[in-house]
Amino acid sequence: MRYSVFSLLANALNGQKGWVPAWREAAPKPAYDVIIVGGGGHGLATAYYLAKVHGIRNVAVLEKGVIGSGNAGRNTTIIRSNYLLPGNEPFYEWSMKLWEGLEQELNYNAMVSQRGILNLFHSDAQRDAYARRGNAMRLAGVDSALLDKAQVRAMYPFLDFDNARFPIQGGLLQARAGTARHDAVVWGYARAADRLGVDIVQNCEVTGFIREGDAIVGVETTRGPVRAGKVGVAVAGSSSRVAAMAGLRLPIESHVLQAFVSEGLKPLVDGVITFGAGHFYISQSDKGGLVFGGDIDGYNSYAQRGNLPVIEDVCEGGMALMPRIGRLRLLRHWGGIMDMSMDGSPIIDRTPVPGLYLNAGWCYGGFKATPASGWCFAHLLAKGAPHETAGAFRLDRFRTGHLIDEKGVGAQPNLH
Amino acid sequence: MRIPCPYCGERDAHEFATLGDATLTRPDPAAADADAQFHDYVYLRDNPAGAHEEWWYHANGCRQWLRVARDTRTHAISGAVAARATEQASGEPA
Amino acid sequence: MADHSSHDPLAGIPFDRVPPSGRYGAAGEPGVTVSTTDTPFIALVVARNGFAASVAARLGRAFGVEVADRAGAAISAASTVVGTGPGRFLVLSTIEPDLEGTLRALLGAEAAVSEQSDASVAFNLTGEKVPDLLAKGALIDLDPRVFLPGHAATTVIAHIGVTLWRVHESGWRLLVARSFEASFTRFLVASGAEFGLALENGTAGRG
Amino acid sequence: MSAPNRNRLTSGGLIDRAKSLGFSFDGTSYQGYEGDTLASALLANGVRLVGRSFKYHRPRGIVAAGAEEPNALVELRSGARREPNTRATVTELYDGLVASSQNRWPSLAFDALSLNRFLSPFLGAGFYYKTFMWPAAFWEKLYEPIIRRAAGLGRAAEEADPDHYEKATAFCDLLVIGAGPAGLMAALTAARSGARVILADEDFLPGGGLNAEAGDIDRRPAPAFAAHVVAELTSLPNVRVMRRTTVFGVYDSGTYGALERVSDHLPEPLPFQPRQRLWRLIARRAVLAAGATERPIVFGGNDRPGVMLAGAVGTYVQRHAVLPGQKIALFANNDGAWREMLAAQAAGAPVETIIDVRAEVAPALVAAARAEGLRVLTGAQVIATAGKTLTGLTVATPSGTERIAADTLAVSGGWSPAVHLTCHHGGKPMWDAGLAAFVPGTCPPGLSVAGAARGIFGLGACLKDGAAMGAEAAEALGFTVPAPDVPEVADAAFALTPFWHVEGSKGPAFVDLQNDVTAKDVGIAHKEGFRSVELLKRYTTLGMATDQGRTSNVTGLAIMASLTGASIPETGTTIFRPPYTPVSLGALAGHHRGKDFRPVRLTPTHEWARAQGAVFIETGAWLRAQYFPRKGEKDWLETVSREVTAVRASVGLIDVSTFGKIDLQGADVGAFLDRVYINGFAGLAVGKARYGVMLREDGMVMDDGTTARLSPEHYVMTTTTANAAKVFQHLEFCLQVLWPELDVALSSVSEQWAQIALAGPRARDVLARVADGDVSNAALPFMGAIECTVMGGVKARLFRLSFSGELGYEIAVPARHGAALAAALMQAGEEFGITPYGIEALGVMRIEKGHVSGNELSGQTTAGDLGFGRMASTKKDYIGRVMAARPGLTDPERPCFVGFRPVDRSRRLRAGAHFLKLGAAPTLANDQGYMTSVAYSPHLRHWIGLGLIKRGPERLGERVRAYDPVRGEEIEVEICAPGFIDPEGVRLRG
Repeated sequence: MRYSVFSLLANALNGQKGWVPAWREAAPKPAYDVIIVGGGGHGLATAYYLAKVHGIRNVAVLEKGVIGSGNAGRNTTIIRSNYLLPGNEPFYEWSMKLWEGLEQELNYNAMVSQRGILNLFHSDAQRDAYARRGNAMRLAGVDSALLDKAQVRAMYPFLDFDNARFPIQGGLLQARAGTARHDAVVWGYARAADRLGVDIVQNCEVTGFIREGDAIVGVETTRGPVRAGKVGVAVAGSSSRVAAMAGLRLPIESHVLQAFVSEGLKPLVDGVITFGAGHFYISQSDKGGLVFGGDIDGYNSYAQRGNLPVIEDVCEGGMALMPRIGRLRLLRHWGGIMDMSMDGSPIIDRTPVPGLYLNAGWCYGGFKATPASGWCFAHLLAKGAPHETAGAFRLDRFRTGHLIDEKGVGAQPNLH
Repeated sequence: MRIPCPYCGERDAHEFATLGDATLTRPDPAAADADAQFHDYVYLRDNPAGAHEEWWYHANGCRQWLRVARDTRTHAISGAVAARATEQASGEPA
Repeated sequence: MADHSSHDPLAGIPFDRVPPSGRYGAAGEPGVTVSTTDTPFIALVVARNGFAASVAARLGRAFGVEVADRAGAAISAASTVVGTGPGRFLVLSTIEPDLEGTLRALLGAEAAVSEQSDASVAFNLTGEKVPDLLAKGALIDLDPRVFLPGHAATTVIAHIGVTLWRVHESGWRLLVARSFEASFTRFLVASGAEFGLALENGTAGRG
Repeated sequence: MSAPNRNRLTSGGLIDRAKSLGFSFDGTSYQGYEGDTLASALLANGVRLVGRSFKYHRPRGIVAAGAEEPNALVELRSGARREPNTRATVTELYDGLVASSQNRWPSLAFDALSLNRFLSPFLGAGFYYKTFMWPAAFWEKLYEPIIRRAAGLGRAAEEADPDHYEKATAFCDLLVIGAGPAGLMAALTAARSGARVILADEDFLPGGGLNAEAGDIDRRPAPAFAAHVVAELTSLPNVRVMRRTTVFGVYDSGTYGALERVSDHLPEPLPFQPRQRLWRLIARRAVLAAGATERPIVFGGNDRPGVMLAGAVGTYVQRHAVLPGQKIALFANNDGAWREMLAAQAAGAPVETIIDVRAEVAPALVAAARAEGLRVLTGAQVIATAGKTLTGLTVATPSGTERIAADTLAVSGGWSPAVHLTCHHGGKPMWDAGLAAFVPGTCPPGLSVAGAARGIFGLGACLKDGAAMGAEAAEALGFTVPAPDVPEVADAAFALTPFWHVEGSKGPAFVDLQNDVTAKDVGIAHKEGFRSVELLKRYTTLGMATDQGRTSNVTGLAIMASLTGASIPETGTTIFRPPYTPVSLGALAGHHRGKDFRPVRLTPTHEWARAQGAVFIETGAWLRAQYFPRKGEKDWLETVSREVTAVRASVGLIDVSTFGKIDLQGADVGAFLDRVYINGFAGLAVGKARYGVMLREDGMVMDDGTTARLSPEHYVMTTTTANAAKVFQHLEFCLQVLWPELDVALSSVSEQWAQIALAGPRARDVLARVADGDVSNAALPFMGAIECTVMGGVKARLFRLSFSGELGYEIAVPARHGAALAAALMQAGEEFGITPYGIEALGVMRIEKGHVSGNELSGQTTAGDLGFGRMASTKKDYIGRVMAARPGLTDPERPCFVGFRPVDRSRRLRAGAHFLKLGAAPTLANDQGYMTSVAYSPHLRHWIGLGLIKRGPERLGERVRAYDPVRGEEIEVEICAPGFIDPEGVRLRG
């Protein structure tokens, strides 16, 4: 069924009887050309682009629970391509371009909303660093603007400009950045992939790999063995656990990142704002909730929940930046498991094990990467070579020293 | 989360800085394959879901580096000993 | 900018100045009295590997108190020895101007000694409401039935590192790094205002 | 306006009729009493329409009497204190309270957006995912703004919150959450054992359900019994009773988050009181006694104002002496609701009809109802409602359909235990088919559950269970618990037949009232495959509103289960995320806002600098003097240039106390320094200092600084201001973890020493007048370090170092003498025109000299990048050596450190500009590096820069473009050596 005003109208008139499942409840077949482990946004996007771009349609996405129940459904929905380093920026810009056409491509409204992201700076050194970044973005053909204090004030007059401990000096704006409805991205890719013949198999946990000699030729699952020419793993948060089944140790630690939403409010914050003197960023969803977050808790965790010190730290940042929010209320908070890589940047690469491909290490930035991650992982799986925008995301870069360390904090994942 | 510091007693984790996996040993820099060993030491992690030994530095306390045994699924902490415990007169086992 | 409540005890006091001596908050008998007028001589002793117990014993003998290698405050009339970490002792004296020299002579090669008289500001807190005030900052159990005279802790209050100990039934002492004096005093004033807080600080005297 | 309190009973209730409180709602004034909530007072005044729904803007009334309220959300207070989305049902009434309805325009009675309800056939679950896609650009410009304006609920205040918040911590052996029958007995039992107990309750009146209970306990009315227990608890020194305190979250290691509403029951906080206080309650054990939440039955028209939960009707009657209506009917599937209505009727409520879906109800109960004159319809279902606010019902009975007049319909579909907190560590509630309810599953460690919160619904049983759980917890902690003293209360049998949804009823049947999710929406989700509970919730938004689906989750799940044919537990479970009820952001921030967001660190010369007219600047936690403007100077550049010129021409001083200073003592310090610095330190002579560079283990530069050897086994290291704590932690790691065998003792002496840099050709002349001893070039040569005295006996350390490139010293004195030293230097230098300078001038001079600083120590640079390659020793190992040899870190194409000057000397340089070869297109592939630092050099009279460019040192003299599109600039610059002034270092050795 194609979604349109007409399908809504037809169903309004027939008592909503005409809707059909957005995707089939597939059972695993014995074998596929490609298996994608992980039914999050990245895995589903990979399957979609394999089918759409590369014509590889004999594909299964194996998901241990229901699709989108990991980080795809637990993030703060920001999309942006305001990166500094040449290893990152073309990739995230490619992602942004895919976001910009995504809804028509998928026939699904993911509420991609380009209301801008403003990174505030509070010192000359921060300004210099943002100028460096903004210029790097321009070199990559990406929009960026360096705003002074007056321009920031004109955009967001309610920020604390008069009594701040760390006065706002300006900000780096990427106007094309914004947010998207995270669940809809998952459903949109799932529905579109399904329509191209991809099997989306839920409640199917991978418990091991099937080997022939060195090579991996399939997976063992809770729903039986499934063989495949290639196995792609896109399970950020659990990458180390899945890789361990193949005997690999990864340059990744799992950490908890908390996210927060307030009660619903009339429009207050138009775009995305990040505070430069503390750990706080915020946007407002179309439903009216303020969606905000801060730093990771800092310790290894698979618990999908965090602790009060970070919650307090985030709210202190929020109050310092926007003192009018004191009487607004935190409605829910939760945690996601982040694949924190050792240089803060992702991995899309083959592994030393033949037949096994890895998409991992997204830190807390995986959501915005969803379309390009799928595109580039599909490219790697189909062509056997990295896509041009993801050529730096190699697994051996830690060995060669070609690191992509945006923050410059080195091999300490909890600082990225 | 509260860390049972052997010197200070139980303290909230926000008093500490953490550095992750405490089972790694700095390789011999003179080894023939020192570069490979250092790569593994600096970058690779078991990252287990379950029992984990990790370094916590009591920055806002006694300034000890502690080896903390914690479960990464539940955050339950089963113990903490000072890195230097064996060096101390009290002779606590490491 | 909204007008802040007229009951802000810090209204009109610049954040980069130590709030001046005086009464803050609720009227009546102050629930907490804060004084920074007493400035002891302080040195930090760090036992070298293996000498913690011996250093503790020597400090105890020299100052006439029971010193153990633990987080506690051994208090005598003129001096206090506070454990801040394994083999680490802060020694405070009101009568030893060359405390560093005295300790070097006492401990020789068993410990490193550094002069710290100027490193911190000593806040003396007295009054019934001290534990309630400190509970607004510290995440340690300061219940007077649990944290007894002679107990000590190095911790963090309001993002500021603090070494504190209970001197006697209603007296507490806190050492705070000198650069944080203004901010820490602001925390005390803001948090103690509901009890009524009397502040006597010796900032002027320390120029 | 109607008569005040026209729906108030003349007696009874826990209100003080002597204390009348005035309040207003939507501009109309009303009266209530102390003991009222805003909801009870509105009902007492006959106000039934209180809000508009989220999506369809349908008129809504009060449904509940507690935190589960989905509808009655108001904007409380006004101006800077406006609190959107405040539940009227838990808002304690105070004199002067002002509230308004929200999510309506222009008025509550007439809401333009209520047109949405005519569009509702189009606006089913997920409709927005299926449309608004064409044309793409219209989303941000047209569709989304409309959706955003229509969505949301209340409005945030437009000014800064004027109230204060604070945080506090308390410890206990046992935390009891909830002061209802189970909680009171748990607390009392444990307290009598001597355990430290905290009893926290969200209500302003402890007692929970006892406050709405009609019967007696222990020969006292139930509320009096509660008060009696609370009085005993309050009298015990080991108990803290916290009213108006909601435990909202269970965190690790027995840490519970709680919010105390200190002043929310007052027009504004009392002097020096916070509005709210965030508590971290740290408990060895906890007993959750949060009771249970009633759930409705779903039927067409069930959102009409006047349709309420049966327990809420009971609470308003018993506790507040308020009649929610004049013609009350009950629609239920359980005996408990009957008893609730009978008690209400006994208290004076006009209950007329009981409609029960069950064909068979205990004859005794039916008889009791009939004896009270009630009409009883069994095997009957409400299939429609009428009226703007409720006026009548259509009921299907076995004998046909009939209309019944009613202005209030009490509804009860059963009870859901308040398992919220039990889920906070990921535990999933379990389905209890007998109770038709989810009961606690695996609880967070240390938390046990008592009473209705674990599905024990009788009052007598709750009292017993509370006592038992309190005793169990105290005993487990080692306390000796006296035999609990539990009053006997006879409980009626629990009788309920699960029933969720009246199928075929007329009009929209709402499952989630707040998010406007109907049974039909659940059906759409089913048809489209969103059948697991997680997908159902996300697709329909069921349970995602501010009530977290307390009254809707189970029903939604049950309806989905009936559609799929699966059982409820097969379909899923209801989980809750913290917080239990929403928590204000101000409380979570506490004291730390505005200027107190983070503590400020002041240098020892701060007041002195202020007196000199300094302008201060935040540098990390520190506030430092940025520059010292003088009258007549037109801008900061003129001031800074004057300061630089003065230093280079004569002498100036600056406070550099902010550097980290680490004292190292021991036999192995030299060996240790050799392992942490890239260059050698073992051979450093006593009385000398050396510049060192430290790497991280991954081979990148971590920090730089100087280390001086004061005596054979005593060194002092300086670090950069920014990295002081990081370096100390790193050194401790090296000593405690990597090389515990080394004899090195570390102490931070950063705060002990004030340090003032004195620089310029006349520096020695000034120093000589302040120092007590010889500071000649022979006594204190370049890189010399001595201990001495200054100002007639003040202990001091003198280091002959230079960041500015001039003859320079750093003078350290005990911090309390810092300001005196500054003053003494000023006096001593008066004849040389000594000039205090700030960090801007310091920065200019270090750029002129070509030293690296924070902008170059970015964590992304190697020693080689920064020109330190040749410093690195090849004769020893040190942290970072091995990894620094990787190809990616030794690539000759890496950008390296050099200087830059504008070809047109009048042009200004900008840090952050990227370098492009002349004529090269501005692309990423052509990026050559970037400008790290710039300054206007008064010495050279033009702008100069430092930066990193590919193969920089090989390209001196080459011209490139500095490309800075974010500031609309692009200029030609020439690559040069990084030292712009005195590259041979003649001045600093002079």
